[in-house]
Amino acid sequence: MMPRLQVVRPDEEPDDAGQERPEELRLLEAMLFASADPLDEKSLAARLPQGVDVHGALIRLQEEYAARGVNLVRIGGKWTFRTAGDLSWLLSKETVETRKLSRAAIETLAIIAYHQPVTRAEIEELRGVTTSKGSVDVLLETGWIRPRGRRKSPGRPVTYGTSEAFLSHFGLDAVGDLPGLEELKGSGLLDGRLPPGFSVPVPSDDPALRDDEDPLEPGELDLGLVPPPERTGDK
Amino acid sequence: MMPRLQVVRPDEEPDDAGQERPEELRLLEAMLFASADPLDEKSLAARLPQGVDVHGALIRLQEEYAARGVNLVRIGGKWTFRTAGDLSWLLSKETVETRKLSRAAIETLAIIAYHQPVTRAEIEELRGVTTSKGSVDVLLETGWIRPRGRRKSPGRPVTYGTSEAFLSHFGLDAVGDLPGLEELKGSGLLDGRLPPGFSVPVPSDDPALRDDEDPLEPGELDLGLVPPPERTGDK
Amino acid sequence: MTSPEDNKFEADLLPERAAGEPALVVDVEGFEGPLDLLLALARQQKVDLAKISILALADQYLAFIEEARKLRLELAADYLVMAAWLAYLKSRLLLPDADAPEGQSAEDMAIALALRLKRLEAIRGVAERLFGRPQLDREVFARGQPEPIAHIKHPQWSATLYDLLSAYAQQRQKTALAHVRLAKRTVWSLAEAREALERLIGRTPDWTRLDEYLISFVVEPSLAPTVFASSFASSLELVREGVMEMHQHAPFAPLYVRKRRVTENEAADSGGVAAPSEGRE
Repeated sequence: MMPRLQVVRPDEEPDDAGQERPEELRLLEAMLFASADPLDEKSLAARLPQGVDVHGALIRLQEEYAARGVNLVRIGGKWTFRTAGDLSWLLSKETVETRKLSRAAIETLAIIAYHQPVTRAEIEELRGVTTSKGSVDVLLETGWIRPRGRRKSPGRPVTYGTSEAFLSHFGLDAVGDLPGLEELKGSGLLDGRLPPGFSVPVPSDDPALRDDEDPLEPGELDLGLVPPPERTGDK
Repeated sequence: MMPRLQVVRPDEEPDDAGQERPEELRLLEAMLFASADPLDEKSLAARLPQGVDVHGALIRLQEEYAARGVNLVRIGGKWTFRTAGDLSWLLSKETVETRKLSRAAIETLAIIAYHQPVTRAEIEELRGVTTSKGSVDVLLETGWIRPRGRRKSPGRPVTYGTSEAFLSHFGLDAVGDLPGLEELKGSGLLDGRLPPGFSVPVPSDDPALRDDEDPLEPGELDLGLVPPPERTGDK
Repeated sequence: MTSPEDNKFEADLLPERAAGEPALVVDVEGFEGPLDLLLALARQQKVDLAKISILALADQYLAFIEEARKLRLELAADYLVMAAWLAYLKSRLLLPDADAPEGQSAEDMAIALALRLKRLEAIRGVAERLFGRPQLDREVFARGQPEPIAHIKHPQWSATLYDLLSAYAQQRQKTALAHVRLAKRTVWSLAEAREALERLIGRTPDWTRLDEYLISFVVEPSLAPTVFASSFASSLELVREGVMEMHQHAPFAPLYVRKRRVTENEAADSGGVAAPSEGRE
């Protein structure tokens, strides 16, 4: 005799397809769903008609829900519904909020881009104003700048340069594509009232350390200054 | 940002392709179980893979759960799981005794629900008493009613209507589903100012103001009368 | 135009009450106002509200009020207003108005009252049905342990290339015009040198070779002249202030420095001449 094919739905018992689902499963479902805390078998049994195999019913309910978006789990001997572990991503909402960089941060970024590798003292020198640590921190958070090394000079200050994320954000192929003196003048961004000898460097973000740079000690900037790796590199 | 969706469940035979429970049912289950508030189809769809028939999936889920201890219901156009209505005997013991509304408050609520938007003078006229102020305050505290606007009539009285919390409490999909509304409309008793047979106004909690309503001035009812926003206008 | 009933009613509105008698403000046995009372009386007639006799209802209401009055119950004003109105209506119904064309006819008033009663009865009916529905947290329940949605915010910084370039150009322009000093600064400032020397003499009380100490700063050979020059200038200043002592055996011999010690003869010397005897240079 050919075996009869049976359509098996997750909420149906294969052996007794036509049979009514026991009422205690409905009762357990409702109690476990509504309860503000996980429930133990004893308190569940107290609400159920006498003679019901509570443990057996819970195991069956657990099987029924095993493949669902919500699972019946036992925590510390008590039962409760929980979102399936593989769906936890559904329950988090990730939003992107656009923030505008402050004027000071943009100015600092511009100096770093053109004059890299550059230390904070040098940025201040070029800007003619004190650069707050905050500006550099914000720029590190954007992932657009990165600490490159340490200048071989008293105090061994950190040198900063731009990252790949900087290039991709500003749509640049290479940092050397930033407009030079003549282009800045031509576009009217710089006017003619410039002292003789005024120059705009041709920037380079070559990761190779310069002669006056020492490498950073490993891990020395991991104290929250440097954004986590997956953030710095992303677009 | 989103992990790849898993389509094949470990406990399913690939051959059963026809019987496979679609993954979106799991996702919907997880989201609807987890949320403290009903969710609308749009925000559910936003979390699902593109091209999923959200409404169809919800209807299927509703059918799957229809015989269970927990049902999928639509409240104010939004979806949520609720315990089955016939199991109140099992669960009501758990609840703290909710404050009982006075007869006056119950009547006032019904008038607001079926006649909204309605002013206090109109409520008083319907009830034949001039002491309903207390009832309106009590109802505002429950969060079931809300001031909508001001009637364009002498004295510019505040008009009241029901809130989403009202629909949620009474398990209604829309104000149009109020019990007995059809009979009431048929009898022409919804508006005593018009003789039966004329156009019958229908209650509406549509936040859009009617022609004879003006908006409330901002903050004018914020003196503790109005429940906090998360109660009245919760999502 | 008043009926005898009306007169009687108004005359008796203020029942005489003995001074010490307690006044009971009664909501007439729990009725929610006169309309509610009328509705209850109408139900006693056990007929459809549409067919009710307003005249009979008015009679019943007035009789009820009269009864309450006899019991010296203090009635809420609403009830008395309704009683007066009903008495008026009754008189109009009994005496068809020949010479009172103004306003509503008595029949219209009766129909309006019946409609009000019907509307109240209807709203009570639906209120009962509304509250007969399963209610949240009483008959039906939502998830007891909702799992909150975690909200993760990712900041995305915005800045355009134009912002960047104009920021660069503007500040370069500004500083270039403000102080035209283009040479790259490679000097060790006097302040820096002084700070380093103070740290040096603070660390050890003994004579220390200045150049050996300084060498630790001179990583970049090109910096050596400025470091030495600034340090030497600063040390002279420190000696002049009497903070430091300096010692040199011979011209071009190494310089030794140490923190200045207070000696007895100096304590006597009130002149404040800074350089001690062994501190030449």
